[in-house]
Amino acid sequence: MSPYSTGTSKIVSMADAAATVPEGASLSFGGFGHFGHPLSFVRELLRQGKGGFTLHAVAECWPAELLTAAGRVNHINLSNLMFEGLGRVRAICRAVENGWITTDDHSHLGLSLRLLAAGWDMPFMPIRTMAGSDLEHIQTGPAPKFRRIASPFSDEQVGVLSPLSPDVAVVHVSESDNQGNGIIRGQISVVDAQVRAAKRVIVTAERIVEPEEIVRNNQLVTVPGILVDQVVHSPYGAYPGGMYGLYDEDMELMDHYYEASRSEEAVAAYLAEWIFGLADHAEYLDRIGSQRLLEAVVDPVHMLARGRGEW
Amino acid sequence: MSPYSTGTSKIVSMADAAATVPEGASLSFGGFGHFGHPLSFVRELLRQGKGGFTLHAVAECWPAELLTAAGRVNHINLSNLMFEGLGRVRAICRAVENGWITTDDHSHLGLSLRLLAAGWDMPFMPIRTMAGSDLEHIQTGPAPKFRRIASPFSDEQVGVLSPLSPDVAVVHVSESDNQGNGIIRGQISVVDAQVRAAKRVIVTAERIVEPEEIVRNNQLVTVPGILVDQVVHSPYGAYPGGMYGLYDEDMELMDHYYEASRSEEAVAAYLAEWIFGLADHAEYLDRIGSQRLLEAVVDPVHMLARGRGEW
Amino acid sequence: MVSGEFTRDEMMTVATGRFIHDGWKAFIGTGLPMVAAYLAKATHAPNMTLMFESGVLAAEPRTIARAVGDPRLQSTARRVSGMLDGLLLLHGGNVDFGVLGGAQVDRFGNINSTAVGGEGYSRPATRLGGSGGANDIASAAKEFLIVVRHTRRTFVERVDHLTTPGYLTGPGAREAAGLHGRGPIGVVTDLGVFGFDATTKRMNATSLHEGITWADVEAATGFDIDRPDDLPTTPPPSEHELHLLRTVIDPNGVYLKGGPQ
Amino acid sequence: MVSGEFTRDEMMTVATGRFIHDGWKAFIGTGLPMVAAYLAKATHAPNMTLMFESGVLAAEPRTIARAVGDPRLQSTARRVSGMLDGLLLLHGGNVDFGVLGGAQVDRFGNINSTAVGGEGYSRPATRLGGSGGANDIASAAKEFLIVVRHTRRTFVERVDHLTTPGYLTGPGAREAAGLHGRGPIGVVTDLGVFGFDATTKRMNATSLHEGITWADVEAATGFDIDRPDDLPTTPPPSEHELHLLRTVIDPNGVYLKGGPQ
Repeated sequence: MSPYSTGTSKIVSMADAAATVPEGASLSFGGFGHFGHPLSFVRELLRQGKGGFTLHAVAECWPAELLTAAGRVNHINLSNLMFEGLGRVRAICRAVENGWITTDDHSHLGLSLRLLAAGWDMPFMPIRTMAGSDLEHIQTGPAPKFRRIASPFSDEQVGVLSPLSPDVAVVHVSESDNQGNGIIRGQISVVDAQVRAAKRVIVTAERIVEPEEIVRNNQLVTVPGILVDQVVHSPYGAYPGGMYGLYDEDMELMDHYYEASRSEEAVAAYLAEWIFGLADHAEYLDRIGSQRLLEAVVDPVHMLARGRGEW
Repeated sequence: MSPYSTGTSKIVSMADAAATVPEGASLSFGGFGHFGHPLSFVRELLRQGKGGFTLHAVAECWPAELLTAAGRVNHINLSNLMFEGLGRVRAICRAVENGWITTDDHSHLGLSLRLLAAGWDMPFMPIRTMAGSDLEHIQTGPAPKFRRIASPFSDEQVGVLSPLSPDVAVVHVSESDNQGNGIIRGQISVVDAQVRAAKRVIVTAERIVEPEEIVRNNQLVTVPGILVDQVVHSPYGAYPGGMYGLYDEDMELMDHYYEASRSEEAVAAYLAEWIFGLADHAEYLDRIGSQRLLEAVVDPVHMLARGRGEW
Repeated sequence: MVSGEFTRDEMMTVATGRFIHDGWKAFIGTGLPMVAAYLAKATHAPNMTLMFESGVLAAEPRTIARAVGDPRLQSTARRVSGMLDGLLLLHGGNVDFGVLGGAQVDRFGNINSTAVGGEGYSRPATRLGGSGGANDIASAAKEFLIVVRHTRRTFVERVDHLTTPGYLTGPGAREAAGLHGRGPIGVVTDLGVFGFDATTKRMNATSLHEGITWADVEAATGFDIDRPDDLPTTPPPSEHELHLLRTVIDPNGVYLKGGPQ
Repeated sequence: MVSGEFTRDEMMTVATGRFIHDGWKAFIGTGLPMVAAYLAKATHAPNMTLMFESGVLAAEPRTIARAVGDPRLQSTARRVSGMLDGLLLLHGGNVDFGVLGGAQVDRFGNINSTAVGGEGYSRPATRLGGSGGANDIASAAKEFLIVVRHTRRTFVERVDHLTTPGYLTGPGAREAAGLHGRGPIGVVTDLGVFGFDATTKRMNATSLHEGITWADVEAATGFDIDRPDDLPTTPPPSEHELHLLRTVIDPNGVYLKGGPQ
C-alpha cells in the first residue's frame, strides 16, 4: 500500500469539468507559443455551448482564438496574442476591427503581475514598465488597470497595477496526481500566477500518476494541489499544439486552422468539422489517427520529433 | 567537445571570494534551520578579520550567530534567528541585551519581500501582514521598512515595505556550473530573493559540474548564473549543518557550539579552536575526520543519514 | 490503561489536535503542535494538509519530524519550494489554520516572541528569536490557535512586545489594521482550553483539564480571565489517542517525554 | 563569392548582430534578430547570453530556433522557468539589450505593434498582436534596437498606438515617465542603419546600405529624418559572416530566404 494519502480524488471527466464553467465567466488558460494550451478542454467547452466570456489572456493564443472564432468572447484583457511563425490571430483581430469584442492591452509583465497580485491577495503591484506608453494611457477595461501613486520611500510617482482574478483558470500539465499537484516540463508560461489568481482551477493532465512520482519530483511541481478543484486526464490534450518533452506541435494541422481563419465562413466550417462535428476528445484523436500522433512524439534527449532537425 | 560554452570561469578560491567582502558591508546568507548555510565561507570570512557588518537575516541562524559571536556585526535586519531543536542564538541575544548591536524585526514574509522588491527593482512591495503589530510600529533601521499608503483601487490604507539590497549575498548550492548556475536540492529558503537583491553574489557549491548536468536539470536551477559574480567549490560547505540530499546535520557538533555559547569566554574559546585555529576549510574537514563526514551522508531515497530513523 | 493516566503534555497535544478540522490546510511548527498534527491526521483529520514556512507543502512523513527543516518533511512532500512561495500561498488566503506559541500572551491573544523585560525592544532583559512566520500566520491564516504553558510570566496583562497579532486592542482592531485572517480561536495550555468572547474578544475559559481548578488558572494568569457559568472538564485523551502518541507517533519521546506521570 | 553579393535580409541581419556586445545578456525574438544573435555569438560575442520572455535563460541551441517557444531553446538552456521570472529578471535591471520590431515607428523610436488606422485603439483598421514583452524590454532593458523594413507605412510621423516606448515625446520624457532603461540606441532597416541624436532624441542616419541613396530613405520615411554631413556606407557582410549565415546558422532558409538576389 502506498504510504501517501490519495485523499478524495479530484479526477472528473472532461465533460463534467467543462460543465462547471458558467456562462459569462472570466477565464485564463495556460500555454505559450504553440505549446501547452489546454485545447481538449477548449474544444469541450465550445461543444457545451456556453459563451459571453471575458479572457485574461497572456499568451494563450490558441484558446483565445478558438473561443473568439466561435463567438463566445466579449472582452479580452491581453498582452500578446499571435501565432508564432504564422501570423495574426485573425478571428480575434476581425472581432476587434468590427467592434464585436472589446480589449484592454497590457505588457506581458503587466498582465502577469495583475494575476500575481490577485493570487497573492495584494491590493496592487508596482511596475516600472507600461509607463509612458498607451498601455498606461488607454484603459478600456471595466476596472482601471494602471494608476500612479507616490512612493512613500522616495519622491517618485510610480505605476501600480490592480489585481485581476479569473473565475476559472484551466492549465494543462505533463503529469498530475489525483489532487492536482501538477508538473509542467519546460517553461511554465504564467501558470504559476494563473492558478494562484483564479477562483477555481481545472488541471488537465497528459498523465495521472501515483503520489510517489510527484513526491520524487516535488521541486518540479508548478501547480500546488491545494489550489486545484478538478483534475482531468487528457492525453494529447494540447494537440495540435505540442507538449514539451512529449510531442511536438503539428504545424500542418495548425496551419490548416490558420488558413481557414482568413474568412468567417471558412472558420465556421473548420469549427464544424474539427470541434462541433466530433463528440469528444477521443473522437478527435481518432480523427487525427494514431500514426500521426506517434509521429509527433519527441525523443527524450533532444525533445524534438523526427524530422525537426538537430538541437 | 562540449556543445556548451563555459565562458570565462567565475571559479575562485574561498580566500579570494571572502576577500571581496568589504569592511562594513551588508550581507545576506542562504540557509534554513540547520541546513544549507554557507558555513565554510563564514569561517573564512571570520579568519580574514573584517567586520562592522549589517546582516539581512531571514533564516541564516548559523552565519548570523557565528559572525555576531566574533563581534563582527553592528546591525541585524531579521525575521527569526534561533536554533531549531536547541534554543536561542545566545551570542546574538547577548549582544542585543547588552546593547552591542541593534536590530530591526520583520516577519519572515516581510523581510523576504523587502529583498524581493530590491531584486525586482520595485520601489515598494505591498504586504498585509506585520500590520497592527510592533513589527509595524517599531522601526529602528537606518531606513523605514514599513509605511501605510492609500490603495488607488480601493479605500484601504495598505502596508508597503521598502526594498532592501545587501551588498553581498552568499549562498551554498548542491551543484553549480562555472558560471554560477546553481541547483539547490530541497527547499531554497529565500535564496531566490537574496541573489536577485544583492549587488554581488557569491555561490559556494558542493559540486562543480559540467554545463550538461545543469542543462539536463535546468528547471531545478534556483540561482541564475547571470546574477553570480564568483563561484567557490566547497564540499561539505554547510557542515556541521546539513545539505539536503547529501549529508545530515551533525547535531553533536552543533550542540558543542550551543553549549559554548552560554558564556562569552567559552564562545571565544570555541571560535579560537574551530575557526581561527584552523588555516582553511580543508583543515577544518581534516579536524572532523573523513569517518565522521561519511557517517553524515544520507541515503538517496530517504535523504537521512544512518541512525536517523525512518521517514 | 485507564484514560486518566496521561501527562499534561499529552493532554495539551490531544486538545490541540482537536482544533484541526479534516480537509484543512495548516501551518505547523515543531514541538507539541507537530505531534498534535500527526495525531489529528491519524484520527479525525486524515485529509489535512501539512504546510511549512520553508515552502514544504503536503508533507506526509512516516515518523516524527525533529524540526521544520527536517529532511523527512521534504522527502515526503508533494511540493517543495521556498519561503517566499510558502508564505505567499499563506498571504493569498490559502491556509486555514496555524498553531503558534510564544513567551507572552495577553487577554486579546497577542503574542510576544521577540523581547521580554529590560528597557524594551532595543535593550530587553531577554531577547528571543523573533517572529519568523508567526506574524504572517496570525495575520493571514483564516484562524489560528495558541499553545503555551500556563504561567503568570506567560499570561500577562500586556505583552512587552507585540510580535504576533491576536485581537490587538480588542473588537474591530484587526479589521482596522487591515488583517485578513480572523484571529485566534483558542488557547491550549497545560491547565485548560480557552477561547475568545465573540463580542469583547477577551480570553475566556472553555474547559479545564482533569484535576485543574479555577484557582489554579487564576494563580497562573496575570490578567482577569473570563470564567463562564458552565466550565466543563476537557475530555481526556482516549486510549486510542494515547496509544497512537506513545507507540506510533512519538515512541522515542522526541517531544513527549515519558509516559504517565 | 565577393562580399557584394548578399541580400537585404543578410545585410539587416549582419548590421543587427553588430549592435550586440560580447558578454551582454539579451532578449531576442524570432525572425532576423534570432539569426543576428546566433551570428553575433558565432563571431564577436561568444559570451552573450540569450534570454527569452518565457523564462528561458542562456539557451545554446545548435540549430536555428523557429520560435521563442521552440523546444530547442529549452532543451539547451541553463535555466528554464516562466514568464514572470523571465520578465522580472528584466525588470530588475539584469538585461542589457533587446531587439524589437513593429508595424509603425516614429522619429523618437516609439513603436506600434497593437492597432493601425481605423477609429483608433477600440476600432482599428488592423488589429495586431499587442505588446507582449516588447514594452517591458523597451522600458527596462538597458538599451534596445529596432529592426524593421523601411516603408512610408512603417516610418510614420506619429504612431497610431504607442505600444512600446522609444523616447516618447522627446528629451526627458522617458525619465519623466519613470522608465529605467535608456531607450532605443538604433534602428536597422533594409535601407540603412539609424540612430538617435543624443540631445534631440530625433532619429538620424548613421549609414546607408550599399546601393541605397538618401532619396530612397526620404521616399520611405514619413517624417523628416536627420541627415548628418558624413553618411558612410554600412560595412557589408564579410565572406565569413555570409558563410556562417548560409551554411551554418540558417542553411535551410528558415528566416533568410535564398542566397544572393
